[in-house]
Amino acid sequence: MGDVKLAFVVQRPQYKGETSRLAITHAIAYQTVEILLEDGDTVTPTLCFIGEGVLGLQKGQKAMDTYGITSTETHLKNALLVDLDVLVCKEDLEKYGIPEDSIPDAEEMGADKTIRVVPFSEIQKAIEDAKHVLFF
Amino acid sequence: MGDVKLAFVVQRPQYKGETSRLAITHAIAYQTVEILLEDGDTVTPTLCFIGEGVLGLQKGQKAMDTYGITSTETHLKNALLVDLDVLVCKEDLEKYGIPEDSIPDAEEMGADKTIRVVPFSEIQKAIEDAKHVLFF
Amino acid sequence: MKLGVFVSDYTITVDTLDRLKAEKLGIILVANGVYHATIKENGKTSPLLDKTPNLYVLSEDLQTRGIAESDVDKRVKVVNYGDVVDLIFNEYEKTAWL
Amino acid sequence: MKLGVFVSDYTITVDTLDRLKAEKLGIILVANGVYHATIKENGKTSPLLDKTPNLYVLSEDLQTRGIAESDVDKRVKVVNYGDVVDLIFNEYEKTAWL
Amino acid sequence: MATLTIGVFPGLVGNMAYDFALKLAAAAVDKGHKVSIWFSGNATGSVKANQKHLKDYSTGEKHLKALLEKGVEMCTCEACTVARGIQKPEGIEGIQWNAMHWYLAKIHGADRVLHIGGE
Amino acid sequence: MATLTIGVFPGLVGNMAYDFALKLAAAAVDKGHKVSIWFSGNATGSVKANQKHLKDYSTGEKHLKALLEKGVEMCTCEACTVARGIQKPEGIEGIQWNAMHWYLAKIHGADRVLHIGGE
Repeated sequence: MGDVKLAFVVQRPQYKGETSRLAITHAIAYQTVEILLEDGDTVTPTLCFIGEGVLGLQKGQKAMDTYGITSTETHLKNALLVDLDVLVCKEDLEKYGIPEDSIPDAEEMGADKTIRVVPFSEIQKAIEDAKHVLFF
Repeated sequence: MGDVKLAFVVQRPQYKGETSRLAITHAIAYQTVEILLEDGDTVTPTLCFIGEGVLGLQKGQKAMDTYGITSTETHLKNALLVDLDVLVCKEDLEKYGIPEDSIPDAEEMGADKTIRVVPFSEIQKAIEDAKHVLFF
Repeated sequence: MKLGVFVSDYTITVDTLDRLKAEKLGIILVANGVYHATIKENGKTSPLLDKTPNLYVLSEDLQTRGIAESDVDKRVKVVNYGDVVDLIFNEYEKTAWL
Repeated sequence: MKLGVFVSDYTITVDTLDRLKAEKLGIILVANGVYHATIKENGKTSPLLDKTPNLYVLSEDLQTRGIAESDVDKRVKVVNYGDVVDLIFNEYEKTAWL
Repeated sequence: MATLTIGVFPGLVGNMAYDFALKLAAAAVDKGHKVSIWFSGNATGSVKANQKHLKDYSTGEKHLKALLEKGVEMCTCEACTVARGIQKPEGIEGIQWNAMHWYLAKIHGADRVLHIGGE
Repeated sequence: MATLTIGVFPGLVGNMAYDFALKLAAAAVDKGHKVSIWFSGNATGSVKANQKHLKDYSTGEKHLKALLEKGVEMCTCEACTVARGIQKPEGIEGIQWNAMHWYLAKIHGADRVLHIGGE
């Protein structure tokens, strides 16, 4: 079947329930899925944040200090380190007044990818291009 | 300490999570609390439904047939049988177009109490009169 | 794309449905989403019913709540679990649970 | 009555806060409720901040999200868990978690 | 015959979206389709064996066992499950335990996916 | 010294309202107050012993044990707990199991009540 493209769309904020975080960790799992697939088969998720899903992505999170849990910031960096495409909706950042430069990157850890702030139309396209879409 | 009045306020619809149902079963538990209290001490909850909390109270529920669970209708009847005061917000029933006569009673089971459809002001008063208020 | 969207709440906290475009959009009302098919809030039917002609409501979830099929808006087709399976496989390519 | 209300979400799905009357109303912003103190949605501060002069936001929940205290609206007092305990016992008679 | 993969994140008892998922799975199997279910988040609590079937609570175990008998493949997110204190020997027999990539692998082979998020 | 009763319905791991409740309880005890906690709904899953403390998940057991040591009284709704397949011998030692009236009795004696609903 070759590659199967997926769109993971996070539409609820981080740090309430765990689902929005599980979106990131499930996407990262694409890296090890080959052990369960036939040779040549792959899964390629694109991780998209829209609506209130853009809340809780900012730099400087102290979740480990305050609640003893891995921060979403750390999970996002891990996503970049495994070369995931991560898209954040530009219109929604603007709506909530969140500056683009407050979004973390993983450059210091050697990641080639960065989180891309894109218009919603590009996220719509990722959803259209995907064989399946998963809303978190 | 004598009697302690409580207001249980259900503001979310039945049949999503279980909290709105647990509001009813926790209120019903007032009937047996005396075994844990000093003689003469009592707890008197008033069970109030407001906002979307008025959804899921209608007669004729088939929850046992469809999902194998006790219906909210049955729980409400049990509440009336143990003489709980049950108030439903009149303005909210009107807002959602739910007729007052669709609200169940437990007359056929011998209950003296009926569910009372009251203006919000009366629910506000129950909240004010209570020592503690629990929002479900 | 042909997208079948499941709506399971009456108050929807995400605006995804307002933004997503699909050549064919289906809305399947389940759980407390069934109230969109039956309630006229302040005398008005749910705006969700104007979004597409492809509207479905799950009969088991109406019955659970004591709601008669006669209370369902005429635009909405009453379906059961088996019908939902057919919708997923035959009418839509992708699904969304909002 | 003196009522301390905890708001733990940004999108509030209940209208209870609009209807309840209290002689003294406090709003304590915790969890994702902290965004009411920090976000200007479409340039406007949260309408919640106009409801009462007694506004508090939990510092631990700001830090968790990487939000600086300098981003908090000037009307809102930053408090920690210990302060919340004092608010519950000393400033309000009843609490509500919406 | 086609294949459906369902991902369930909301918890049994605590959320009726879970009940929906199980009923949908049963209906799909009855129509001859192949179904797999991934449990993550709160839904992983439902793989605990010996659930008491009280009438006031959504019941899980007997439905899960019935689905297993019908050939539905089920797997729980191991990390989510052990974080809740449930170890594999305490789980319902026949439900698999695996990492999150199990879900992605099932999705790879699926004709349709229904992902039910939320708590 | 005053008494605070906290009712917690959202589940550990699955909802940070639970984490809030535990931290608030600890802060109240540190200020010399007497605290009791009632677990119901999804929160009852948290009384299961042997929770694995993974960094990606809110941890419960060690916090509950610390609160028990500080004298916080805790009780789980028995029906909600057994419906989730957790039996008393599998629970964290020191947490009580009782019917819903336990909560009402604690509320009767409390100066303040914080009831955290939701799933």
